[in-house]
Amino acid sequence: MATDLDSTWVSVERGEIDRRIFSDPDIFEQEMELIFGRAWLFLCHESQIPRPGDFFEAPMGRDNVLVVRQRDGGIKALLNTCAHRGNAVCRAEEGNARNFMCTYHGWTYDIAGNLIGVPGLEDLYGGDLDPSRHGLAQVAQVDSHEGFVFATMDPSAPPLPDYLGETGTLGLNLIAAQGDMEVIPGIQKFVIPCNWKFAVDNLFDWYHPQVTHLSALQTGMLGATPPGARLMDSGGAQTPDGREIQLPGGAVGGDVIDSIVCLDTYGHAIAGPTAEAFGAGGLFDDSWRRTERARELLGPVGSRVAGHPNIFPTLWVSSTTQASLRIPRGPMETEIWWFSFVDRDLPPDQRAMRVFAANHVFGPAGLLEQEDGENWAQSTIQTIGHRSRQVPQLLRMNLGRGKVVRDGQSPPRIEGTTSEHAQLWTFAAWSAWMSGCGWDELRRRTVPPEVL
Amino acid sequence: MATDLDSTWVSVERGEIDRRIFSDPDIFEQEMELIFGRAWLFLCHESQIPRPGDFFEAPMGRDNVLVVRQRDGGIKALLNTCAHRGNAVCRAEEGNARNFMCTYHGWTYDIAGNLIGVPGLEDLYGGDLDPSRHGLAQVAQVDSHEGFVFATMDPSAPPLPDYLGETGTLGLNLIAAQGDMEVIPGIQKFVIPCNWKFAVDNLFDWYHPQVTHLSALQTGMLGATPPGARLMDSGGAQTPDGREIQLPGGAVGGDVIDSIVCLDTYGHAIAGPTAEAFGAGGLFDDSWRRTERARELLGPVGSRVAGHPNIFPTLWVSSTTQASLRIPRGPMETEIWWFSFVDRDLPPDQRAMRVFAANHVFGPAGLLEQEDGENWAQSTIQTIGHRSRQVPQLLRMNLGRGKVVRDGQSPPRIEGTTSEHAQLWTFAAWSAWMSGCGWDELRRRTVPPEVL
Amino acid sequence: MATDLDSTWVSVERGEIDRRIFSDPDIFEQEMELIFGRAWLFLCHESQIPRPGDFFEAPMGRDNVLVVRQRDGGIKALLNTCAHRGNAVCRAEEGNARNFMCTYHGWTYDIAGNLIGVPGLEDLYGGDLDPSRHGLAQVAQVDSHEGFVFATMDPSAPPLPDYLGETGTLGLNLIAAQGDMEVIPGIQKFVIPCNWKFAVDNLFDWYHPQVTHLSALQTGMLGATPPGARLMDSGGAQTPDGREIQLPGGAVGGDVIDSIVCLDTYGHAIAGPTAEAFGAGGLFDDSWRRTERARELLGPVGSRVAGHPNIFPTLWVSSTTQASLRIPRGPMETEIWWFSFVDRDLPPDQRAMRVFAANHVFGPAGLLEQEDGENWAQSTIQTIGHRSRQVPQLLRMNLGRGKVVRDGQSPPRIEGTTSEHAQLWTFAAWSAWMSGCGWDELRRRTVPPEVL
Amino acid sequence: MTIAGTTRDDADLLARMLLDHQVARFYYDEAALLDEQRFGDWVQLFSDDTHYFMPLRRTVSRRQRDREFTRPGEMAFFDDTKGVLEARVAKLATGTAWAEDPPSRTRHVIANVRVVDDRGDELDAESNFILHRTRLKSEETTWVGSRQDTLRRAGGSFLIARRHVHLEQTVLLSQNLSNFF
Amino acid sequence: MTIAGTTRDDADLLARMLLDHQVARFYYDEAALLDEQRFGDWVQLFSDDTHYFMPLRRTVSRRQRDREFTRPGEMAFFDDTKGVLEARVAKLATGTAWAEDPPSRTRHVIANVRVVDDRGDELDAESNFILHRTRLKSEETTWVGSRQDTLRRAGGSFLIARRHVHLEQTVLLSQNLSNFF
Amino acid sequence: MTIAGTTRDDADLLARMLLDHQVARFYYDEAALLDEQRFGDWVQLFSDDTHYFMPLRRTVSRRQRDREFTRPGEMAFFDDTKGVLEARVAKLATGTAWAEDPPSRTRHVIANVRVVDDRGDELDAESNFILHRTRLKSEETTWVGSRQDTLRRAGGSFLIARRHVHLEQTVLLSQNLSNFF
Ligand code: FES
Ligand code: FES
Ligand code: FES
Ligand SMILES: [Fe+3]
Ligand SMILES: [Fe+3]
Ligand SMILES: [Fe+3]
Repeated sequence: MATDLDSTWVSVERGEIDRRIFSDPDIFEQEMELIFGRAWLFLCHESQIPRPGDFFEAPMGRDNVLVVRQRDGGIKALLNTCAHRGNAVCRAEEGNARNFMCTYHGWTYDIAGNLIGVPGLEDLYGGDLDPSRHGLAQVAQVDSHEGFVFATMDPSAPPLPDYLGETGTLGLNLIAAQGDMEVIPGIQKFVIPCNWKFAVDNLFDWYHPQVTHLSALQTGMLGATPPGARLMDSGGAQTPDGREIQLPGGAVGGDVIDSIVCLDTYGHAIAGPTAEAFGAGGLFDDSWRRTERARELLGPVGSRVAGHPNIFPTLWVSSTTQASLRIPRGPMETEIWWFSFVDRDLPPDQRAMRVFAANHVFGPAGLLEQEDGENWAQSTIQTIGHRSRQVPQLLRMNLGRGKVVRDGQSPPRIEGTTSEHAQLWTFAAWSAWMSGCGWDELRRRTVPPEVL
Repeated sequence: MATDLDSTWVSVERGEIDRRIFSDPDIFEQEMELIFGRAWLFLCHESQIPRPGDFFEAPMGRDNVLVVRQRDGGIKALLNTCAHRGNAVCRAEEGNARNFMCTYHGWTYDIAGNLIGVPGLEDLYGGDLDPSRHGLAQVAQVDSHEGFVFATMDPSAPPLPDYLGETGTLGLNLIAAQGDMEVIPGIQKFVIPCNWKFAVDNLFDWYHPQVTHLSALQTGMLGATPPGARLMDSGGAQTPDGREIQLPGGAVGGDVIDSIVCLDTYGHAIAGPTAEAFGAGGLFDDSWRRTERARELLGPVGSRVAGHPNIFPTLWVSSTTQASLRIPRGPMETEIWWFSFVDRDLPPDQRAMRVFAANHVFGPAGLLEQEDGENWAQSTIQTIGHRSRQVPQLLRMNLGRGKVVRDGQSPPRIEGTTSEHAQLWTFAAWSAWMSGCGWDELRRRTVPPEVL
Repeated sequence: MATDLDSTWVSVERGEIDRRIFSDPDIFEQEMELIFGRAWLFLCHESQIPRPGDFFEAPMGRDNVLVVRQRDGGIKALLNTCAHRGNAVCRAEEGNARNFMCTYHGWTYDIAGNLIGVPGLEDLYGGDLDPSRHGLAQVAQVDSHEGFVFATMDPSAPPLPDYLGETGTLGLNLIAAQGDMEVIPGIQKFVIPCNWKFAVDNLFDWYHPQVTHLSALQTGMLGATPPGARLMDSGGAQTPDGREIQLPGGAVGGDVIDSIVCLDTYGHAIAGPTAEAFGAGGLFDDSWRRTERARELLGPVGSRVAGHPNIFPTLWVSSTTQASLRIPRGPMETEIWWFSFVDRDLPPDQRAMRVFAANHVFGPAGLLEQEDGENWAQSTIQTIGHRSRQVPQLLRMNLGRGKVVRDGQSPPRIEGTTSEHAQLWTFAAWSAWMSGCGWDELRRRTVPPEVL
Repeated sequence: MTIAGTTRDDADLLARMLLDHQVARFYYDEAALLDEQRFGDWVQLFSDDTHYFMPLRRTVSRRQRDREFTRPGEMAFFDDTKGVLEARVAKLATGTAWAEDPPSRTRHVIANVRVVDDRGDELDAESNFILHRTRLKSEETTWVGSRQDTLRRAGGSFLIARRHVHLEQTVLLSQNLSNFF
Repeated sequence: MTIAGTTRDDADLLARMLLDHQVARFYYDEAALLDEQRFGDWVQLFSDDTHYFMPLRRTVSRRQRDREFTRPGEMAFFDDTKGVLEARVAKLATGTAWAEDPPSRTRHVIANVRVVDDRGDELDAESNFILHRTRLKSEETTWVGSRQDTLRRAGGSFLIARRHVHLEQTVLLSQNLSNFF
Repeated sequence: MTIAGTTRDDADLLARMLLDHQVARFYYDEAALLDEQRFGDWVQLFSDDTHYFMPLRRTVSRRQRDREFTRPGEMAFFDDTKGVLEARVAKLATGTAWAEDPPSRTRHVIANVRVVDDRGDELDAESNFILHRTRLKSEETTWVGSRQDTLRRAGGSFLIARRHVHLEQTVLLSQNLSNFF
């Protein structure tokens, strides 16, 4: 099995990652083709483009895609580049368009991407240009699940439901199940000088908040600690001024928590505490978990999942009703986008509370996320040193102790406490994708093992 | 014939260009060697350096060249790099030099590039350094036509007159014929984040002003519309707010105009309206066309040409008495230089009008050119997307309908209305250059076909 | 012998260097591995980190190394990258640390680099992570000479004393011999857009001050001219405004001076005037040369050396009690660090004079160094031109006239007047390093010839 | 009274100038508190009912400029009460706010200070700013934008009763906003 | 009259300060019009006989500094009459000025405002500026320079009778100058 | 006396404003001398006993911020007496200061000018600056920082008796400091 999961870059057996993958420009170019040129990528949520002509520009690798609501209610994903000389046909990030007119020569496309206008079509082209052959290029496949719009550049990619599989579906449903969800206006966008894989790895990382976000936790703004939890051993850790580190406790503050990890084909995964372990109150409410709809959509195990799913490669679905894209801009540059969701039916005060939480937890000014970027940036920089990059990255927490349960009640899962299984799984799948193998083999190679 | 003109990158038959050539770094490196390392490149106009010691620094690929007026009235092109350790020997863009002293160790070169001073030549070098062998490196060939100074790094390049051929000569004469021309002091220099070939392609593009420059035309500052012209069909084009586009009319405003395209060896071309179609008045005066000198220099057909010549690769000679260099700085960065000409003998008021036109039409603050850079920059960016760059660029306007006339009255020409023949020809020649073939084959491969 | 010293890039026989080595990115990458991944590199001086836990961050190629004073008085060099995920464990340039806690997950390392803290070592890692195997990576070898701390990433590198050899040792002793030396607080750091080899070459260059630093010399702030010296011939050099250049005279102002050049294995060298020729007074005092300690440490010839040593590759030891690192940041970017030394036992007024000299001679605002960067930057830029870079760099001063004396009184040396022997030797050794040969062959190939 | 050779207009101008200057000086002193990292003193310049708001900005077509900024109740970078501001300050004081240790170096350049409305107890002031931040060895960030404040007169000085900060960037070219504007 | 404890010098100083402030405030209000894209109002701040001039700048040796800037009658980036300025404004208002749709975001930071000569009906003022422009997703341009203006007193305010703008750059590191200075 | 409708506070405010303005104007005039390259006039603004000091800056942990700046007697970028300043100016005037020929183009933007202490004969003033420099074709450098000055009253103006310049950068991202701050 190791033969399948191990690669030049990743050793699942030893729980080691070769640091070169975090800054090598050639590897980045391959990622653009082998991963971002093939995978289903999240574009936006349907609630962002309710009316015909509403559009939102989203990145697919280095391609810029216009997601447009059609008159028939459908959604199309069009490449933002004119069929004539390649100029962008739309320069706004979002809005409503009656059509897309290219500012270079005036070629005009309707919101379905059809070429409907060519100045001088008769007088200059003498009618021998066939507009029907020169519409805006369409992304190969577009589909959505519970309002989450995805697309892939690969015509041969499996349908979205197959791609998402049990784990991807559960991940999206963790937001969908909270009610009649819509995106709160305003997508936070900012840039971090790090490799995108550090930003992805981190979303599974329930080991870092207690330290990285210690100062935020100490402000007490992030909610109460569930009673009866046990604080983990500090293992001798000390702050820079030499005092033993004081973990504040709580699910993100150092308690030993019950955790569920789901692993699945194509590299999707979920990791984090159970709902009981995570607790509620403060900024976070979980009453929705006990609704009919939630139980139905999530199932007995799913409704207990309070961890963080990643839809491979780059969509983090946070159980705190936000979703984040980790957009690769270069080997050492990643753009972060935050989408924030709220149940349309919430009363104003509860809605306000959700917006408040969305604005103050994550994002560049969020109490939590302020600290994250620095770790990822420094971790990225240290991979360019000739000697430093020979030190493997370690993903060994509970390695070999994760028994994968397949009882039909959930996606393949590992129950236990905090681990690095999901990160390791993500990198294992990453090397399968980077092998350039076909879809069938990719699926086969990303079936979770019995034990991890 | 297609076998000769078609290449991996360019299909003349289909009128398609592969977008990769607009951002691929390796292709850019080859261009530096195969095109800018061999072609005759425009440096400056003799009127900029009238007195001995007057110099002007000009780029040749990534080399910096000092164009210097000699005591005997001749002109030399010297590489701006010291023979000792390579320091630049001159840091000013232009001026008058008594000599060029290197600020590192004081080696001094006269304005002909001879090494005339070496501190310690006796005491330190003990006389065994031979100054005559260490002058400034000279550009292989320098020559000028009607005051336009050109140079090539390739000793085996054909003489300038052969290189210019009929079309290049006509292009330069379109300015020379206007009188005793001199450069108005001040070269506008600015940078556009685009590939240089978009900037070159555009100079032939009489299809874009009606849309790109619509707002400028609407100000009415660019002169009147000749009577009796016919507006082209809008072909269904609509502005972004959904109204049918209103072309203002005029030679640059959407009229169907009589056009002349010249195609020639080495990739030179001219494209645009006839003088009659272009009209006169407003900022533009064409009385000079009816002078003895003009008829003589331009011939019966040439004196009817009001279009834009390009001296391959990068010198745009605008019939509005300006010339522009498109200087490649990187795959996605181009520096634009504007040289503006005026007839020394014009009365003050007419001279003032020329300066006014030169200052307000082109250049970064020009009413026209403000809009151009944006189109080229966006067109360039859209070529880096893995999927977008697979969409070919279309140059199909009147493709296959261009009968090349060879009646001895002009360079090989196509008469008709607006087309994309000249752009296509430029790219066809570009791929011949990029094949790295010798000069003879290059000439052979760039003989225009019977029909384009 | 030429067979050994000549290479694709360097011709010792002709005194020519291929300019490509000053900007080619591939060559820079090889330098990172073959030179900066193997050579002994200067990190800092022991006086900068007197107390246990004192640390100073220094670069080794692209690796960041923490030089830390240990409790037992020893010194360790630790890679500043966490064994877990690679985050930097210290973000300060210098200071005192009780330990190094990684801000990502709290792994804590003592000042010896041992992993002493892992949150959840029991509760999450279940005890199967062995901290003793995951300390901070240590640099392969660390050693110091007279307080100068060096390290190498290559375990097979010869011991520091062998590496330094006679010339390197003499170089360091030229500062050590001045008394009980300590570093004056404050390391000047700045960036120059040039290749690092121009900055190294220049330290041997006693031919440039008379011209490059003419304006500084004219202020008269740099001390008096020793009597009886003879000004070199101006060799016809003229300033840009056409007047014969007026060399101010003095050891750095154009006098023909007695000079000593030492050449040695691994590329170390020293070049410059004798103490008598250099003179004293003004900002510079050389009474220390006549002390018992100096004569002992330096020997009869060494105590006469007033020139500049370079410990290959990048440590300039200036006889004016400063040392400068030329740190490669990229093919065309170099970071300069200045360390300034003073004898602990100097009376306040003399100490103040030393600090004054250190602050006003070199450094970005120093009267001398202001002018240098410009020459190196321009020399670097001119190597990217396709034609310019074909002009070889000349290192011909006194080429072939340098008889290498081996009389046991000093390292192999050439006595004479100003020459370019040391620069040429540095580049010859550089190509031996770049051949990638083993240490024995490297030593053999860098034994100075009989004549240079 | 009149100042020698001055008119009533001059007196009005003088009064307006006094006010502009008083506000500008208030801003300069505020900037000094921030750049000296005296955050505890800084937060006391805000009224208890203050609203510190930095909306998101979007690149939209001229036709749809009304959608350029998000509004309160939508997403924002800052949407803070006095309490949240105090929490941010408290966070910086914990000694465990790693992103600010080593502390970033900031320099607030405050310009174009204009009182645009004076309602007696409160006044509205606008200003432009350049906030320059350096971190670690050579990380450099420059934020440019404007502030629309409501200042409340209090004891010869002002309390900031409302601050809306508009950044010029849409995509934020920096990894975090761990500083104040 | 004297202000308590002040002298005639103070009164002169006060008068000069009033003027400097009046001009500075005029510039801040002007900058606000530009940054709010109220170009129609902005152009009305210019006299009908105004001259709006931005020469080209060249890197020349110290010996030839007299050749650094081009002069009227030579090439320039801007060499505009009121009529040309109005045409530029009209162009922006057509709704088809694509380079400014989506509109670029500008922030004019005006500094070092100094009245250097007061001739009664007209005065000369100098100022430094930083014009920061962001466009689309993340295009950023910063222009730095100075302005030498002649201001004409008119109705308690000023008309700009002459504006010479000096940019610091020689090669312009931006694709166009579709904004005002 | 009181200004119509003003109070004693206003008079104090006015006095303080006059002083802030006088110092600001002094700095603007100083900046103009530098940007016009009138270095000989500029250096005369310093008292004979002046101390022009720019310490080195280090990235240190919050715990050790007392070690951020070097002190007089340690290393610095500038640690000059009047005599050294005059030597720097003389150097620039030699005509052989190659790094400044062609001359670099500088623009000093002086902001946040505050008089923080007035001792009668001398006063302490703080200001922020952005020094923008362009050289040759397209080399651009921006230095940001603050100045802590002691100004000595002299003949209706000031002499700079002490200037401490703090740059924000630790590693200097420019090849030299051949300009004045
Ligand atoms: S490029 Fe779009 S219409 Fe020509
Ligand atoms: S590099 Fe020109 S004289 Fe030495
Ligand atoms: S990366 Fe250092 S503790 Fe995890
Ligand atoms: Fe986090
Ligand atoms: Fe155009
Ligand atoms: Fe030097």
